[in-house]
Amino acid sequence: MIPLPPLPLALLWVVPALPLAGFVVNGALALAAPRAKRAVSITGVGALVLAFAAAALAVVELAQLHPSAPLVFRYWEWLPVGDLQVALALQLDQLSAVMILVVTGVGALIHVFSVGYMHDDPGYARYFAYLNLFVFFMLTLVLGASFPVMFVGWEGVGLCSYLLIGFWFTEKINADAGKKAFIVNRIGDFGFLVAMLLIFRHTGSLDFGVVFPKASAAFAVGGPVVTAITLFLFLGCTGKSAQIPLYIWLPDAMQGPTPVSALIHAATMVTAGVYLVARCGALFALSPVASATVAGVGALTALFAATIALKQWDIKRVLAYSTVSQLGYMFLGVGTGAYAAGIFHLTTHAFFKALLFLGSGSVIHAMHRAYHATHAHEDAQDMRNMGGLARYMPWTAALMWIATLAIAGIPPLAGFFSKDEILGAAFARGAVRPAWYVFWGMGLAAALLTAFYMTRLMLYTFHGPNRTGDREREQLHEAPPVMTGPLVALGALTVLGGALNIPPLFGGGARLEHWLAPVTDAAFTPAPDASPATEWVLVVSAVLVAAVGMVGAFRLLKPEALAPARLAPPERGLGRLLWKKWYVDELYDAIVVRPVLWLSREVLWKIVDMRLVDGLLVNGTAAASRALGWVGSRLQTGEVGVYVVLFVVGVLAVLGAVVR
Amino acid sequence: MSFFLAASIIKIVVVFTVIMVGVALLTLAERRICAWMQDRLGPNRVGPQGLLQPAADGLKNLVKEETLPAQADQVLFMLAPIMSFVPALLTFAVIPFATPLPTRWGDVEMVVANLPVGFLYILAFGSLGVYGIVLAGWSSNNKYSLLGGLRASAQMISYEIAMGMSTVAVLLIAGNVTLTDVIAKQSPSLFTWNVFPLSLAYFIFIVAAFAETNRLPFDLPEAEGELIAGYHTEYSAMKFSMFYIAEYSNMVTASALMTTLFFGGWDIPFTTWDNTPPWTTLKTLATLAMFSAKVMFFLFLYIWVRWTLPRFRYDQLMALGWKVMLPLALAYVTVIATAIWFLHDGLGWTYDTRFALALFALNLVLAVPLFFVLDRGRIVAGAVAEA
Amino acid sequence: MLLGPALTVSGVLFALGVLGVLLRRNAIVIFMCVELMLNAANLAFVAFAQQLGVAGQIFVFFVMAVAAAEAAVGLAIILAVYRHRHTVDLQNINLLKG
Amino acid sequence: MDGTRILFDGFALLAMGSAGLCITRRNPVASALWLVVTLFALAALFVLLDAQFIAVLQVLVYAGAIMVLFLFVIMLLNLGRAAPTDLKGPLGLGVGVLLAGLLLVQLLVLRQAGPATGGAARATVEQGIIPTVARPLFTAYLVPFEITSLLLLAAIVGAVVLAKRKL
Repeated sequence: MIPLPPLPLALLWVVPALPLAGFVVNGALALAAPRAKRAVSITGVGALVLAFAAAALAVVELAQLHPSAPLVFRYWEWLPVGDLQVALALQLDQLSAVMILVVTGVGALIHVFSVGYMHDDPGYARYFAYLNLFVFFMLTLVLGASFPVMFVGWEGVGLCSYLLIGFWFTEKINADAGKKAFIVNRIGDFGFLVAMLLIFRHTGSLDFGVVFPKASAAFAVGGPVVTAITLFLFLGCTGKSAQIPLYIWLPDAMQGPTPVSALIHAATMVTAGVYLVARCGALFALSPVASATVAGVGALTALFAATIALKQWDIKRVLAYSTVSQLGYMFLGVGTGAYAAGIFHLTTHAFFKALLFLGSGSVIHAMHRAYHATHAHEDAQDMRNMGGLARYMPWTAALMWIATLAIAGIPPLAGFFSKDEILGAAFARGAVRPAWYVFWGMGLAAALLTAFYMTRLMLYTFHGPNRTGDREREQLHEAPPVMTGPLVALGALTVLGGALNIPPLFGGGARLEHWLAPVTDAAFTPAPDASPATEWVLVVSAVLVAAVGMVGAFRLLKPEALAPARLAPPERGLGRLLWKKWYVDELYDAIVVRPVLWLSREVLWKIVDMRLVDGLLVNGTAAASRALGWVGSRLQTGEVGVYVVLFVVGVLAVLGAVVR
Repeated sequence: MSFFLAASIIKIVVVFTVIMVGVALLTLAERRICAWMQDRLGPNRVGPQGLLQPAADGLKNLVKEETLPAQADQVLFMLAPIMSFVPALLTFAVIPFATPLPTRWGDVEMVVANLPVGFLYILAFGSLGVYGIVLAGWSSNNKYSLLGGLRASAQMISYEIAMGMSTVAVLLIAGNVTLTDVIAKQSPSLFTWNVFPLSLAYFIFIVAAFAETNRLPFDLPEAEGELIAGYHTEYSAMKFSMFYIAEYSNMVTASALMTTLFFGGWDIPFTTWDNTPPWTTLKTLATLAMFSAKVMFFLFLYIWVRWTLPRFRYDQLMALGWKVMLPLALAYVTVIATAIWFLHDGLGWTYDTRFALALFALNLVLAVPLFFVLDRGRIVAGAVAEA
Repeated sequence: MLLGPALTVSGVLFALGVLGVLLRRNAIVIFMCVELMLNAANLAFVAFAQQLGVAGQIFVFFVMAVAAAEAAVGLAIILAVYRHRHTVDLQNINLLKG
Repeated sequence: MDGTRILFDGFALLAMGSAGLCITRRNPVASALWLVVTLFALAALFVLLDAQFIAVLQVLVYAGAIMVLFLFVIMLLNLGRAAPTDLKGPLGLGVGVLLAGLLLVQLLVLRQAGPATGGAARATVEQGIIPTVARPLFTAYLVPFEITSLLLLAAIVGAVVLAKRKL
């Protein structure tokens, strides 16, 4: 393996340990002194800032080494079971370096934002404890040097996601959303587990450092085993990263606090699937079918979610479907084999989607305070109740416009470069496999819709007349600096993030691609380079599409004519179909939930549980015991003579066995 | 081999005869001493000074009619007197009573059977005497007899442990269980007689010996005042006199044991002439006389005590046995073993007069608090109170 | 030497002890039969000790200690039972009937 | 047939015969006495098997203490008279004889599995009778020996608690 790495990097465990310490301290505070908000804030934010600093130091160190193989640090044996030797080991390579920077950096900003957003919440300490725990698990996920360690993080973030979605668990709808997320995720986790077992079965190890170098020797290209492994892995990804068919939990997850949505359901946890595919690129490269599936599902999800986003009124739901859609892009990228592009988009998306969520959080915060002040029971998240907010919250509006332009793909913002790269890679792949032309087309269409619905969101929220209500209007004002500060930082990242990976076409060095090269080279399926002319055509068409979407939105939508939520007429036709999210939840309800419920109630409960378990097994055991006891009690005559006879017979039997 | 056999047979016959005659004379002695103590004459009509009285008694018992209770267990009723008589004789077999006698065919040891486990043999057979009494009590089918038998068995078990424990101290000094070795260890001087280094053991032993032989003040099994002679109520004639013979045989054996274990056996005090070879007939006769004298002293002690002390109550007897004698014996073994270990291994002394005197001093120290505990203020404090 | 005959005697005595336990109804007599079995075992131990070293005699020592303890406790139990039921006939003592 | 063997056979017959009488006498006292005879015969056998110390212990502990205790209890409960029901009926007799017979057969078969005779370990002669047993007892078997003392203590306490009417 790798020779012992230099000392500073061996302290890599500090990076996940800091948020864990934060969790312990905040958890103790949550139990002992829930009102100590200052201590909680210092601990929670401090842990993340320090973790970011540590991560940055580690990455700088790594940059100087720039090793061609991951640096693995084994801390102690975890599961030494026969052939299965699992160590609690962390690994640092270029991919996880990017991930820990994103997680700790964006995470730190969101923590700061939370200080303002959650300030009046009674569960303040608990919130920060969960948030710190989440970051710890997320770092475990990206730093784990083997599938089991990664799985611990994978399950841990799922747990934290559940805890935070249902953070205000006194409302049933929140608790239900948390359960939905958890249950849907379990389906994906099952896929991950099966994949893990298959990997162990066929390679005899679960360490990344053993499995991936072995993969090409152990599996035939396109063979059924590797295809099954990768498809099961991807099933895990669809659960965690909200892809078709398991995306349905993410919109409901918006019931959690908005910073949570920003951190978990936009920037970090949902990208775990992308990270997993990138990490297992060596496996996906061996299975064209799986790669095509990943890309196809990604493209379909991108388009499908975008259509739903068109008609949502809840500001966070629009962003949620937008997230699903953007995640689809990332999967399109990694499925195409353009891992660098996928990770690039993951990074930039983390910036601008976090910005969008936090911005919307800022809006909701303001709306909520306004309604709270007047004791009105209006929906603070419904765009129909907003409008014209730019006047009251100029900073938020300006920063969200930057993010909107970025997500729409307007140059030179971050989103332009990353989205364009994915589309370019997909088109280039189309030369080899024509299916990718279709994927590219779907991606382009999704880009059009993205530009449209994001512009719609901005128009209805910040422009036109204000629909909040007359008394409430006086309460609307900009968020405090502790909330706008992170927004500004994320805005800067959104503007400058593209510089990470400017392609050669624009005279850039494609730095991220080169940085990731040691990781992705092994997995990369070289796409034929398109000619610069073709690339220019692609870039221009993408920008045009975005522009068309935005201009179309400006043209078609009339914020002035919109009615507030409680006066709004019901939707009809296609609009109703989109508003109802293609009736997917109802479909799942009909084909999965209801049959399962019916099966549980009619078969499992009334027959298996009542009759078989309770009747036959439980009561049957009791009855059998009693019958046996009755027989035994007949032998208990109370007469020593009988006992002696039985005893002697027993002795004779034993002696007989010896004598033979 | 044949010499050994012949010598053994002669010894058996002689010892048996001596004991039987001695027992007969002992009955006379008992009566005469008793009479003397009570300031009366006692039997003095048959023969000179009544010496033939035992013969007359024997004759009377022989011709007297045997009675047999109708409901008695015939066999056991017959067997009981024998079983109480035999162990006493058996026990005497291992007691050396003089220095070896030189003869033309070699030295003859003046002991019927010099067993290597001699002392344990005494303990083992000493405990069997109770069978005779118990069976006599039971087979008579008589309430009083049964009670006598019960008392005998309980008393025997109770005091046997204290007796055994007290003699452990003797074995600690002798380092062997062979009785000739026990005597050899005591020979050097008067103070190496075990009664000095092991005074308290002797005290326990003599109390237990009185209890084991069912002599006053421990004659509860026959206690004529309450059990109308107890286990031998139903016996008459020769069977009755068998019990008598057994009782006196037991006394003889116990006296011989005390002599052997605590008073130097046949050792003649103030001289070592008798302890060293070459053996001569003179030495044998002298030591035999010494032994007899010691035994007779203890026999006299038995009789003396009998006519001096009142009988214990039964619960007092058991309480004394279990609550005083047994703990005392156990504690004493511990103390004396520690002392011997300290003197022998700690200071490196060999067993001699100095050693014995050191232990004697220890015994004196122990005896003072013991006396106060046992006395419970009756003699000492009572005297003080009167004064 | 004497090992074979000794073992035979031991076996016979043991079987007699078992027979006694099976035949008798008096608790005390049954107890005595158990002692008989213990003694049969002791005989085997001593016989083996003659051939194979003194450990067998040590075991006899322990068996005797156990027998003494057993006799003390067992007879005490019989005494206690007799006080309640006024019999030591095991056929009449069946309080443990299931 | 040397002298030892003759003596051995004699005492063995005595032991077995009196054991048989012990288990068949109806009278408990008779049973006990026959058992005492058996124990004596066994002690004699022990002597013939070079275990003099054990033989003395046998007499001391069994005959002198345990059996006296038995007799004491028999008399205390006044059970000396033979009970008419002391022996079991024909069925019990049949079962008992059958089982004990089977056991005897098995034990006699098992006898063949014993180690070969010969190579007598006669340490007794060199060390004397008591040290032969005492040395291992206080060295190799010291812990069991001490545990035995605990057992006896527990038995004493148990017997007192059980037998006392009022503590």
